[in-house]
Amino acid sequence: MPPGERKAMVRMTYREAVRAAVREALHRDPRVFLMGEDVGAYGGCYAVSKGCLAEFGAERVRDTPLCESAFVGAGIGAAMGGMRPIVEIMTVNFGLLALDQIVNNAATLRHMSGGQLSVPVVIRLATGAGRQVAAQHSHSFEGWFAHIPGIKILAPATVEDARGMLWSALQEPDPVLIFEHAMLYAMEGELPEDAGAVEISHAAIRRPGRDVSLITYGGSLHKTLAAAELLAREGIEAEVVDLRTLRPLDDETILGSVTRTRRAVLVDEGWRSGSLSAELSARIMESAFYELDAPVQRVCTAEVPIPYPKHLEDAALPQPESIAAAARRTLGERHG
Amino acid sequence: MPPGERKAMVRMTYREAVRAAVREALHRDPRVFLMGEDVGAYGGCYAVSKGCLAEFGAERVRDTPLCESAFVGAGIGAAMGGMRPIVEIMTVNFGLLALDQIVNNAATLRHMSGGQLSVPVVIRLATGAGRQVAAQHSHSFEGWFAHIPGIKILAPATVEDARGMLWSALQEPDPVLIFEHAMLYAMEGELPEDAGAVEISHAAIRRPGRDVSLITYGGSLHKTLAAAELLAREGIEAEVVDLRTLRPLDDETILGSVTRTRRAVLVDEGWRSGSLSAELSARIMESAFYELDAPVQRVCTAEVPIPYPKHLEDAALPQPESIAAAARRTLGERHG
Amino acid sequence: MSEAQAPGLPLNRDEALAWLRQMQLIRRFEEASAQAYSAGKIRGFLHLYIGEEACAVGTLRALQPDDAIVSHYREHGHALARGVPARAIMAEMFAKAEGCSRGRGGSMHLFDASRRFYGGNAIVAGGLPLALGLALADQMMRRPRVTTAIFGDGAVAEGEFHESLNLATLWKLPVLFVCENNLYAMGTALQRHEAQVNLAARASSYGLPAESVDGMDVLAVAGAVRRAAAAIRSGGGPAFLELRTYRFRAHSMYDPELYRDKREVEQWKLRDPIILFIQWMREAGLLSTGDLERLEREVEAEVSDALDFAEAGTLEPVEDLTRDVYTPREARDAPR
Amino acid sequence: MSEAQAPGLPLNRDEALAWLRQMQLIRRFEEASAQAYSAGKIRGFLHLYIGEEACAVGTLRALQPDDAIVSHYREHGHALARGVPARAIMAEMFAKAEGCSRGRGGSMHLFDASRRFYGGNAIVAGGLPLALGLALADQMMRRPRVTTAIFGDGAVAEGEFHESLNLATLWKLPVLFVCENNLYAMGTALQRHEAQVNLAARASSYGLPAESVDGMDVLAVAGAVRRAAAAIRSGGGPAFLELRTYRFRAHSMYDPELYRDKREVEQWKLRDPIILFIQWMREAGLLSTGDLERLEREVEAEVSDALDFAEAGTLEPVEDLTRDVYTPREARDAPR
Ligand SMILES: Cc1ncc(C[n+]2csc(CCOP(=O)(O)OP(=O)(O)O)c2C)c(N)n1
Ligand SMILES: Cc1ncc(C[n+]2csc(CCOP(=O)(O)OP(=O)(O)O)c2C)c(N)n1
Ligand SMILES: [Mg+2]
Ligand SMILES: [Mg+2]
Repeated sequence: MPPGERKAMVRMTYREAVRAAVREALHRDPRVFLMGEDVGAYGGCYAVSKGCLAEFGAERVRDTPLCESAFVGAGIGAAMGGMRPIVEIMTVNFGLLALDQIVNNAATLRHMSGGQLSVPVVIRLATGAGRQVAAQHSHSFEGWFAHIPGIKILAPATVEDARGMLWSALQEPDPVLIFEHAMLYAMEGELPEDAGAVEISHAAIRRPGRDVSLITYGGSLHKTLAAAELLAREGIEAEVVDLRTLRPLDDETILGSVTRTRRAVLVDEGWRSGSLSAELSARIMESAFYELDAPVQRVCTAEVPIPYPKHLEDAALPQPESIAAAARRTLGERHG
Repeated sequence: MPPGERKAMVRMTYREAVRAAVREALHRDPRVFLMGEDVGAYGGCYAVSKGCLAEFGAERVRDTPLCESAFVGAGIGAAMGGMRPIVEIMTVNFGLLALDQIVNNAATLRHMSGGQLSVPVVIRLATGAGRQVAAQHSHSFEGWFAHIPGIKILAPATVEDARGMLWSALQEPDPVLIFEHAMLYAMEGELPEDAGAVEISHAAIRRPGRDVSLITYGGSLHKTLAAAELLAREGIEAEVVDLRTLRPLDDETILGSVTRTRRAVLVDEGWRSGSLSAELSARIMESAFYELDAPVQRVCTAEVPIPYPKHLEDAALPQPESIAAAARRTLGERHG
Repeated sequence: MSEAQAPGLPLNRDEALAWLRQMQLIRRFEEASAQAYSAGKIRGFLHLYIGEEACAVGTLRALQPDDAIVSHYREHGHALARGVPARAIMAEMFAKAEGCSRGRGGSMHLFDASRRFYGGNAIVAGGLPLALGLALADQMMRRPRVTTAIFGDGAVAEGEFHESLNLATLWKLPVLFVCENNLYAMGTALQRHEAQVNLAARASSYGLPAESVDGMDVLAVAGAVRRAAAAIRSGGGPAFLELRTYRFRAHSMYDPELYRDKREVEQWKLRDPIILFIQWMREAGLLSTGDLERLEREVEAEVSDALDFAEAGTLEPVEDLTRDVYTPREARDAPR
Repeated sequence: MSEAQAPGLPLNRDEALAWLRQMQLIRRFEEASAQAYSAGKIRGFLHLYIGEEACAVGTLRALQPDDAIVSHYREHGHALARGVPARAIMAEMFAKAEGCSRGRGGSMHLFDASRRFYGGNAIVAGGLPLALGLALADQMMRRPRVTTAIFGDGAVAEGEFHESLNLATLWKLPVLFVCENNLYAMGTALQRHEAQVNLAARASSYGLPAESVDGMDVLAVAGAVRRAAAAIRSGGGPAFLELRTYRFRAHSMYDPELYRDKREVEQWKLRDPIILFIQWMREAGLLSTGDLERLEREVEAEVSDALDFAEAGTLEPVEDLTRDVYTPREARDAPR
């Protein structure tokens, strides 16, 4: 691009960005197809694939019956058979019904076959709370799934990542799960008109700062950025790290940030015990213990099936104020 | 018992202890029944329930078809209906097929019904590696399941706990999962003839020591005790904590030990990332950071689907030598 | 409506009026819910039942008070027909502590233990195994009760449906499976999710009695349920009923209804179950002048009372967020 | 064995000898495996196939080299009949790197991508969805191939069976479902795990062609598979075959066989598939003097060569433990 010229930018929602990514993939690679419950005639339960059935036909945009285990397994098999399936699971809550296929098949087939088999399947799942859909539709299991070796886990938090991660995931020879936080679909952002794939092995520093590292991903990124704003007003410069890829974790960026700021707050929407934040805390313990000026704090979801009422749902989840409060705790001596 | 008199002791295996517990429960409470794949005519895939069908009849010792989701769900329903089911899942690997029932029903029904419903179901699952049964039969998911609020998780590591935890679990008004490490079934121990229920809310210090806390549970307890022996020969006095209950964790005992020894090694057979040890490390970080003399170490399973060959399986799992080495690392300054 | 006119049909004027009143109550209640949703009083997912009222009233009226009901997420009608007060349901949807699930469940999770109404289950087919268990408890305790599981056509494709029908038939469990076949699973038409669109034929392949019933005819539904329940109660094992019905409204408040033709909807509205029943009552001479207006007034008053009650309800205190994840101590110590 | 004698049956002397040889190879190979197990050379689970040889040979001989096979954990026979070298299988069970899965899978996880042999899957019914996906890939790529899923009677109760049959039929996938009904799932007899013991009837309820075949008659099996595969290959959609067979040995090496009568086993041995085929060959004049001894010598030599090869094999280096959990860099960079 000649110097001085600015790329043309377009505004779009996260939903539109995912849709653009799906459409690009279907256009670029004849091996790609989309399959899942109501991705076709209904247009996707979050309207992500609206219009795709008409554009690509019923062979490449496949409505499945309600049978999470079978259609996820079929995605794994199709990947072994040379296709590049994008399998959509409406929400990760229903994904538990497909967990056998993900853990016992997708994640193990390469290793257990001695490297003979390849499972280049991409599974997209909505995740997260905030829409008052209660205890069987609101949970965040992406950090939990990150326990499983053999799969990769992405969590696009920005419109740019929503647009760019899918194509990169499809280039992976191994299974990739992409978790889209349901509260983000309506979020708007600006993108270069020709935005495309983004790299998927690094975390991103979304806001630099020197006083404390706030490490998060997905739907919590925006709450964390809001917390950083609150802190900035008090003169605390928080660095905000967006993990982007939850497995494998980008230790370098994470530890680099913590080593610089000497303090960390980990934020995620999983239940606290056994959260991804626990893993991050343990890694910081192991690799940056002597660099820490204060114990690392976690801000996670209360250990409760997410209740329906707004005030209780809000109380259960990480919020800018609770994140900021945790940051202040790490700075106790100075900002007690 | 008059002073000076010793209780009569009996020797039995862990398997026999579980069987004695199952039989006791069936005798004592008419609401109790046992259900699962091959618990009856076959005698249990680990021979735990051998003889029970003949003793209690087909109504109370129920062979199920292969349908993990349905029979675990039926156990949940029967518990709501006033029974006290003991549901056996052959191994936790197949338990993934029942995860929807466990997470979305057993764990949520009480809270989401506003406290109206009670799910006093006990689910027993074999877990763990060591028998060369490879990538679909060897995994340890108990620490992973401990992420789920609404369920309790027990991991008997001794013959006494194998004998005593079941009855206590059956007295719980909430769902309890009991994980029995498959390598322990053949282990022998001594028990008082009249051994019965044990309490299930506390961790146990299996070996006191002042230099470093080795915190573990289940199948890894014995490897950890062996590591403590190795260390003792070098003059290091390790304290060995057996968690016993993985959810809820007994923070008092855990933190008490770490605060005393100022060093900790966490040992479990889950894959390292997102392991139960990560949660323990995070809790120690949060509550005992200033008491630590060295970063807490983890010894977990390598992040690989467990391979079949003995030498690779051994290499993948925590072993006394790797545990001892981690303990030495925490004592680096003194025992570099 | 041949059967209702057969001599000896146990439906006198009072009963007929009561049934009609209930159908109207459901209709009016649902319309009011839709309005309250638009006004932002009800949030999350709301699945309307309008058009299917004959299924709920016919089914529930044919069962006994100590029978158990396990329903899915489109269950307002079932709860009302079961006698759960309109107030308690509306308050639940308004997220108020006076709701039948303490406000925690919302539209998808109505519970009333005192009426043996076990949800309100929002994982498709996830309630079926629970129904098996409730029925098993009755069978083992020799209680002559029937457990009715209500679910949609979409549930038939799920593995849990299959596992449940097999296990129930094998064990002769007192379960009545009631499938409300409204021809769509969200946006996926029956013939696009079921290889065998005759659901009674599908079910009968398990060897249990199965029948298809006109789900727009409350008398046909009640007759079929009464016969089936009687057979089950006397030890005949499970049965399956397919109720052929149609939802007049969208799947949920989010659904743009891209997948079906307005004319198809209009066609079905000609078979509005309430109108059909009024016609039948008129022909049978069971409806006097003024009855209809009176019923409408009563129903209107009941719904508006429910709305007032819900509006006036209180929010559960935030401090109670995690109460009932496990049984609170008070409840545990009470004699059980 | 009427069919084989029908004019035009495509089985000449050479073919018949080759089939017999394969059945004998499987038998001898299995006997040698049992011995190697007792000698501690093979570990973990070992599920013998003795008695069921006609199923493997009949099925695999009737398929094409580019058809795909997805088998379960009792699969030595299938692998051998597919042409996976006895050496590679025995080495696999000896945990040697020269094994067909690099020694990592053992008896339950045989893979050979070059022969489109996709396991070796040890989660009951877990391979069925994979078969759907492989077939879907062929269907979408317009490759006239058939994917055969082989599983036991026990798998029929699992939800994944149901989901897979429905989806395959709905989408007309080129899948041949082959159920080896040996009348037991571990220790649970068919009539104790299936409400509908006629498995072909069960399958045909999905609307796909289904047939029961004498699984002790290799010609009957091959004939049925050939016909079904031809129909599938020409676009007719999936088919189901129940092969009625029996395992002469215990479920696994751990099984004390408490659940069945020795006489029942003896009764079935009278229908030993190898003896039956020899009889037929004799009657058809396809077996000359000396043939049998020669075959036996050859088979003996092949098995003992396999044992030598396995014995001489090497162990995978411990450093490679986590190789292939994800695709190694070298493999990723290679052109795909
Ligand atoms: C296991 C699972 N998968 C997907 C969903 C999302 N979902 C909710 S309702 C529904 C359609 C169910 O249709 P049907 O069973 O026919 O019931 P209906 O809504 O027509 O009454 C779907 C796909 C879910 N709740 N649970
Ligand atoms: C999902 C699952 N549940 C349980 C098991 C344990 N198991 C292994 S084989 C088997 C019996 C399977 O019987 P069948 O399908 O008839 O095959 P067969 O062994 O008779 O060849 C069981 C219960 C398993 N491997 N997977
Ligand atoms: Mg429907
Ligand atoms: Mg079998």
